[in-house]
Amino acid sequence: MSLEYYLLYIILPILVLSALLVFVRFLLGPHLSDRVVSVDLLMTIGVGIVGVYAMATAEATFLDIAMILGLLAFLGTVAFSYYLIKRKKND
Amino acid sequence: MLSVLCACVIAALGLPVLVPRLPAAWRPSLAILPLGSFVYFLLTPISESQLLLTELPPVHLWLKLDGLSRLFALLITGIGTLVYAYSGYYLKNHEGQGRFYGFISLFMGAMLGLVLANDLYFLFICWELTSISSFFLIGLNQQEAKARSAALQALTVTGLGGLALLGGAVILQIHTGTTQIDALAARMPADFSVGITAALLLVWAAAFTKSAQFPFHFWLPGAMAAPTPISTYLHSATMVKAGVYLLFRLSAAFAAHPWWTPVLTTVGAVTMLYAALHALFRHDMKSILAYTTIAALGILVFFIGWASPLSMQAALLFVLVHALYKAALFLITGAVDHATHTRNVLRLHGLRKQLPALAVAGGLAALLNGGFPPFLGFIGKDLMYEALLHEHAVIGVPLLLVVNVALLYAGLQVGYRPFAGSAMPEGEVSKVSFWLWLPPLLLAVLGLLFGFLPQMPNALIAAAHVAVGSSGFAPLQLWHGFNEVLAWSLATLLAGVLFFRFWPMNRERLGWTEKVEMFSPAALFTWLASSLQLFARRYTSFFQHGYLRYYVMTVVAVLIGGISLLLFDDFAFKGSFEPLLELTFYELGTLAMLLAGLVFVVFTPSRLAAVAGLGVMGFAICLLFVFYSAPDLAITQFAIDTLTVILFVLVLYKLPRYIRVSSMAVVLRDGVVSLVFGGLIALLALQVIHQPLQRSVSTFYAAQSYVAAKGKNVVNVILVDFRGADTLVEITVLSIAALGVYGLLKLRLRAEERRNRA
Amino acid sequence: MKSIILKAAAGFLLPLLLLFSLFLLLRGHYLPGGGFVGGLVASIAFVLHAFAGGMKKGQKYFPFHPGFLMPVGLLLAFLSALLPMVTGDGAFMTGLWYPHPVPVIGMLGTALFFDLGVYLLVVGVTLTIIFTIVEAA
Amino acid sequence: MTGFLLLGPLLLRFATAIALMFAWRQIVWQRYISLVGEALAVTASAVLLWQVQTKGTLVMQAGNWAAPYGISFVVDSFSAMLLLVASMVGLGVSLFAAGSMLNNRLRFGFYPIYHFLLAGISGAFLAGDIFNLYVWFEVMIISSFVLLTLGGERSQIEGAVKYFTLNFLASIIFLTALAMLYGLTGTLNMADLSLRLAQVEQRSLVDICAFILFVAFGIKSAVFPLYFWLPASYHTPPVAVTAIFGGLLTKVGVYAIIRVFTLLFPWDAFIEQMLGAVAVLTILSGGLGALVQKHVVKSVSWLIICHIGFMLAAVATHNQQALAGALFYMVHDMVAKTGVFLATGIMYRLVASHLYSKMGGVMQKHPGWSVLLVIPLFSLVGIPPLSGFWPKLSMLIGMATAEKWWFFGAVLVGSFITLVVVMRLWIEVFWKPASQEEVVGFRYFKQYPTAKQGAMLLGMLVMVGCSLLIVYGAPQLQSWSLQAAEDLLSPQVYLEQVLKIGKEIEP
Amino acid sequence: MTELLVMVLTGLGSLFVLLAAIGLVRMPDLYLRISVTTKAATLGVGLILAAAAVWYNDMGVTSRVVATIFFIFLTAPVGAHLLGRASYISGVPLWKGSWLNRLEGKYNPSKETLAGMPTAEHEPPLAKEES
Amino acid sequence: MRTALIYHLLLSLVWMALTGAFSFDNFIFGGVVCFFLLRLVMGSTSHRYFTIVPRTISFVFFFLYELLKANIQVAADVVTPPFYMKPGIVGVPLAAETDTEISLLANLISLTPGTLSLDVSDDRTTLYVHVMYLKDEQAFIESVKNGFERRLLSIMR
Amino acid sequence: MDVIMALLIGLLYAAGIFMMFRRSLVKLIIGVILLGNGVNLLIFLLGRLVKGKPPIIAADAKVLVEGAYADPVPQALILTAIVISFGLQAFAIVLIKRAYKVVHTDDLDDINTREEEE
Ligand code: NA
Ligand code: NA
Repeated sequence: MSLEYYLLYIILPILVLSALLVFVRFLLGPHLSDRVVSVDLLMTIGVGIVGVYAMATAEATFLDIAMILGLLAFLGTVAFSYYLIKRKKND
Repeated sequence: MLSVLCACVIAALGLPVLVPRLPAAWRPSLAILPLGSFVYFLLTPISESQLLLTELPPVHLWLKLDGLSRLFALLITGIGTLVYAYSGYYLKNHEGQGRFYGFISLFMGAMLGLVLANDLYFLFICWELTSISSFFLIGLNQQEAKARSAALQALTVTGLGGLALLGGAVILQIHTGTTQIDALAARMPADFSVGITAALLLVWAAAFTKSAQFPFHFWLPGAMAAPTPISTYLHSATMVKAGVYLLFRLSAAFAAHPWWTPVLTTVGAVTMLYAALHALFRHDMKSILAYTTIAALGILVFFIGWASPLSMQAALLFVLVHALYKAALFLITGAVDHATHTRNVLRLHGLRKQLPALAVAGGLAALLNGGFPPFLGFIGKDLMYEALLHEHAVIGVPLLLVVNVALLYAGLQVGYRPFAGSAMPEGEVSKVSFWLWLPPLLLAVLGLLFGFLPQMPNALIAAAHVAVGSSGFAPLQLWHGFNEVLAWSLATLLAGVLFFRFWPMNRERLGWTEKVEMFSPAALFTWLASSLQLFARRYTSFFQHGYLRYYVMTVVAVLIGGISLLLFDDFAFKGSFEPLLELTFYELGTLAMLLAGLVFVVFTPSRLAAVAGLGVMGFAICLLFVFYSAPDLAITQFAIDTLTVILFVLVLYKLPRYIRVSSMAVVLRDGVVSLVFGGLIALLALQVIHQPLQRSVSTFYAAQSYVAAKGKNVVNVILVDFRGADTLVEITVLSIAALGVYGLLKLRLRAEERRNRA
Repeated sequence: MKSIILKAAAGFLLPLLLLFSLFLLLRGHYLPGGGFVGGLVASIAFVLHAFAGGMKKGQKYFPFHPGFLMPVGLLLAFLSALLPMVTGDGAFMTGLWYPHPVPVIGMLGTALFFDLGVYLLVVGVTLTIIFTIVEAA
Repeated sequence: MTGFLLLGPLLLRFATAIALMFAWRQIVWQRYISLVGEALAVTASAVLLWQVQTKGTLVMQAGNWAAPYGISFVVDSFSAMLLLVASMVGLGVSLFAAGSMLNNRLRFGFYPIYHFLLAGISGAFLAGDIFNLYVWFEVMIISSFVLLTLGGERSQIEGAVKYFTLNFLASIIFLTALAMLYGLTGTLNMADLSLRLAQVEQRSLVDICAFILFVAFGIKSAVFPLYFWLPASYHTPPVAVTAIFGGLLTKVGVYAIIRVFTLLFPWDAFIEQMLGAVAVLTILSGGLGALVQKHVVKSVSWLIICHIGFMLAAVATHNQQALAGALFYMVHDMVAKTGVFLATGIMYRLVASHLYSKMGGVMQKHPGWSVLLVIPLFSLVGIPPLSGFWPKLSMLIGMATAEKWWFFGAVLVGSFITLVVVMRLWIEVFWKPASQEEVVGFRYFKQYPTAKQGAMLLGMLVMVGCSLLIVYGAPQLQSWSLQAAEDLLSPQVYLEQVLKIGKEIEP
Repeated sequence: MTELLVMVLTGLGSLFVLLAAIGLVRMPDLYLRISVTTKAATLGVGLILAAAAVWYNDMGVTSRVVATIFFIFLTAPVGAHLLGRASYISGVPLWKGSWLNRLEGKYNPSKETLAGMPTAEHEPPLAKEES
Repeated sequence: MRTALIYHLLLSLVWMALTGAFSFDNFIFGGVVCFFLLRLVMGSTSHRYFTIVPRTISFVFFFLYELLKANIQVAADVVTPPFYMKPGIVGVPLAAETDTEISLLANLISLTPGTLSLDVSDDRTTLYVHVMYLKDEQAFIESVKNGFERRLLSIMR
Repeated sequence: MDVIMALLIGLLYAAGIFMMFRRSLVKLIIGVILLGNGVNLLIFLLGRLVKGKPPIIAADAKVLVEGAYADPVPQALILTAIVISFGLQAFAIVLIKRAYKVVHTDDLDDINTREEEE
């Protein structure tokens, strides 16, 4: 079994499956926070997916996407937290 | 000729400034302008056409002075001279006197241009200018609502006619290949194609509106809201004759058309009868004169319609006669109004004591109008009967009799009745200046003089007769001998006088007309205008209803309609399902996530959850970009999505939650429309993707990116080099957006600024 | 937000992200990145800092209003597009290149300055938008 | 040198806008910068027009990349004429705004954005690449959007939401068509597209592209039934903004329609019927809308729609005479509409209302203004010999020659409605006695400082001057338009010029 | 050798990620979900990235990967903390099985302040650690 | 301290340059060599740098061990149907004082499965932690204080 | 893949339009964003999809290998389009804020003054 095959047909599906599971939580909610956790986790998994894809296609450039993905996912979480508190304050 | 026109234009521009600074006593001297022109036209021989300016095809400044032009030009300048002089005194305290002289000069110039033009488009230009200047003149007393609405009504009707004339001119040019009026007849196709007929109809529309033919006549009585000198000049002697002039002018080209005689005689007959009878029921002197003017115009159209040498001669002569007596009567009316502040014939009597000169003028004008021998009117009336008898117009002759009787009656009402009878109280009548009684007197005397010496106008009329393409001019003479014509003529006089004597005007008759007013064309016009308004309002608010979502839906519906029409015209499904097999689990998973995210965004009841859903979708799209070899896109998409989420978050926390939910039916309808639209886009995409691929541009980039542009990331090289101009614009968009955000959130107008929308 | 944990992390991240953004800017011509993404990362660094230290304080990192970066960036991009028209018979946006590679940066040319302009402008735009919204709140 | 010559109007606007951004809040300076910049742009455009008339179509390839690979900037007679007129209009409005615009709005970037808008417009006229055209359109949208909302009043927001939504939708539709065009041909250069589209086998796809592009441009040029955003928004911003919108924006849409349907797509019955039907309905809808308005600015806004229909009808006629009329009409309409909108601004400053019912007495109280304002108003109507008449005549002759009687009739009807609307305006505003006392707290024209009064007057004079200049130059304009129309109808010259210039690098 | 290491690392990593995903679905309240997911996923992704670092073994690539790992390990807990805190403040309830809540009543949401715990609340009082 | 670190990094780079292999493992290897070299050259084992580096490394491994252990524990609970959780929120009194110390501690606690630092009180005396398996409040507090906090502070101070 | 992608793009268009039919200003903007995503993907798809071959010239090469790379042009176009729509969206989002401040609602029908009124 070549590494490429292993990555593309075993690891990547597992990661995508995980992403889908996370997405189930996103759909279920029930709170906005649950969705935010899901999105955050989704992005983190995305980092993994992109990393694996970079290895499988031997394109190191994709790893940079992983980096930015990680960076920005965090910012999204910060923003939503900001929102939750602001909204509470506003009530 | 051009210098005359230029002088008029210069006067039009200069007089509004000059006149208010001119001592009132000097103002009648402005008549030097029309007087000089009058002399010019009197002395200038009939000329070949002069092509003066051709820089702007198809319009040529192309002038020609022939007999017809000269007849009209002399009327325009001659009566113009009197009106200028008269108005200098009549309007001396009017605040709009400067404007008056400006516009009336413009009007005179336009009218002269109109009668001198030998180019269809130049004629049209002058035509429009007469409409516009008359609009301003009718509205000279702009403080009065009546004047304003009359001006608008007049302009509406004549403007419509003007556009018809434009249309007709264009069609004529297309079909004859020329705009030269004197060449039209020669180029007219013998069989009168549909196009020519259309042009004829349009020309008629122009002529009928301008010359106040039934049912377009109603604006003319309204136009009497203008000060009397204006009514004199525009609505009796000159402007309204422009339509008649046009018919004269084009008769050479069109008279052979099978519709010419039936249409014109019918319209003319209806108009003259309708207006003449109407005149019997009026007691305002101006109103009476307005209706008789319409009737006279009807008579002219009627005779032009017959298109025989004799009828043309009669019509041409009547133009002159009518101008003389109608202008005189109008000026008298003005003078009477000026002296007594009323124009109601029921209240006026015995003015001959206080206004003897005017009384003389009135009497003479009434006789001239009635066609009593030896006035020129008598010759005119005889010629009419003669022409009709010559055509064996069995209905025409008695009809003309009725009309003539009514006109005689009306002339006596205005020219005789106010001066007859017991004198009015001394205080109610003020003296009138020499400037007010001399012009009408001059005109009436001229009518008498011409009657005695018909050879004076003879040359004028004969030349005009030639110009309209007729032959066999019969020299004018006062006495024709005892014949059938004389009998009809005398019958007319007798009937008219008896009628005047035994059926005097009284108040009750007024009521009769008001009862039928609702069926009049004026009422029809009002009804049409208001229906149009109503329709326009309904139509406009049907489309412009204010609901944004239906605007969007309209756009989408247009797209759906157009695309499906074209797509299914020659449709063959081009998508193949083969590539489905290559699909891997991770692609499918990503797509599934994108899809589910989409559904979630659409249906979630929470705004913030929708925003989070957008984040998920953006993420899935980003993954797709990764899988399909677009790293730059993936990064950018993701960065922008994050920023968008942040913006939403910063904005949304202040907003309340969604409240309203659309009904199921609405959701269903919207869903169906959107899905159809989306489906079409998908189909289109599949169709396009199965077309052969063209790659020369991207192949070039692939080869040159490093070699010539020194970069290895081809996308970025495109962005900063190959298509760098796009990027420069794109960042401009960003900075504008930022400036906009800054302004939108920081700028607060103060209350007084808010009131001052500036 | 009052969180010392975030504040500490943001203090740590700010230089890191700025460095990273410059890195993205410089290598954009060769690998994914470029002025636009670089600028976004830089502005995100400041935004993060602003989230942590209170939005009002976040702006103090700039001696001037970040909006000032917009005309500066635009001017830079504009001039580097214009330069070839001035110096030679080049058309608008023609790349002018210093003929020898420069260490670290690689080839030095107008395209780089163009990208730098984009970078500055994006920072200016993003921060102007976000700080304005926060101030108006 | 060609570069500076060709891009001059564009670069000057850009430079001006950047300079204005640096002069943020220096509103006195901003006024001068704007005026100088726009005056230079007028000069540059005039030189460009002169050069194009002597040398023929000019082309510049951005980055010196040969035609389908780089972005082409092209100027032919058509675009050169429009560039010049747009810059004259820009100068007039800039002057007017210097006097009329609230200082507060100037402080928040009116001028830079205004010049970006002008840059977008001139860019659109210059673009020889369809995607480049798209980005210029976006510059126009965003700057007009910002100008529309500057001040953030309720009515502005209301108008802006509709304006934004429908124009954004138009952009999406434009992009959809672009995606298809690229998918079918692999190129974006308009000249290259012209050649390659002719080779596409499945013709229905080309027609669909044409249709989708038409919808996109149709929204931007406010044709039936896509015009909703225009009457909903044009009366909301300050008058200088409305003036520049009304004068230029929709005309850029028409420009795009003309360019695309003469260059890109082979003329066929479908295109002709589509354009024609839309044109007639646009004239009628615009005219009917104008008839019922009780608000001066709204009436004129509806007239924009009506007159867009004129131009479209002339385009649909597809002969030289009519097309030349359309081009000439665009020139006239840019000047006249701007002039009329500025005139409504003056009227507002004189009588403190936009509603006919509350206006009046202008002629009695301000005869001088009446004389000045009558010129743009009557030019709009097309009363000969003012500017609107000449192009209309050319269009009518072209339509009659092609026997397009529907268009012919519609243009006449539209002209009639315009006449009625403008005359009613005249009567209500100028003749009718003033119906209200002076409004307390309102800033009447006379209350402005002399310098601002002068600026407004000068702006108005520039527009009136342009109007009269068109009359004076009508023969010249007519012959240019005929030439431009000929070039448009047989685009070989355009294709040759674009596809041959630049240093060719074979892949 | 490298290949085997990569396989093991990615295999382990993806399993942790899967666990995190399952945890996210199964856990009964938000705080538990955050607890479970943040770490598992972070560890998993860290392992995958480590595998990439090993696989490429190139200074440029590996240093970026290490930076990414470092970055994720820095941001994940901060994010978790922020979200947990914000959720608590905005009133996301604890699972019914939670038996202790020392945070109760300590927040003043309008001023966004949080009181500390006086030592008296602890039983027995804790001796301060030497350091 | 800082100079030592910089010097160490520089030396490692020089090592890479000398060997001519710019790979990551060579860098790590060079780092280890240089560490001992530095220690030898600087002559004193009492310099703090030489105590902190091994402590840090051991702390990292300690943490990774904790991470793995807890992860497996939680994982087992997650995948098996019944839950054995006893969650609760605990207030941990803080010895750490500076922002960096507190943040690091909080983050490390968060990173360990089963625990989540929710917030720090404004007076910085208490770290509120959500704990998944909270059998005994006191025992948990002790474990934090004796585990992470002690080791961390020994490096930081 | 092409077929599914095309369908998905169709759905994005549909969803965007559907959201624009709603009464909420926020939904309207979300619809606009969805449409923007849809059109970007459409450009991407019509430039043809290529898996795992970014248009980046390898460190040791001077040109892209013939045919073995994704078309860079659509990518550049999309980048430009994304950035432009971001600018517009950012402004639109702020417009929501301003609208709410002025009109106190997110309901488009409440923002409306019927055009024929006044
Ligand atoms: Na671009
Ligand atoms: Na870009």
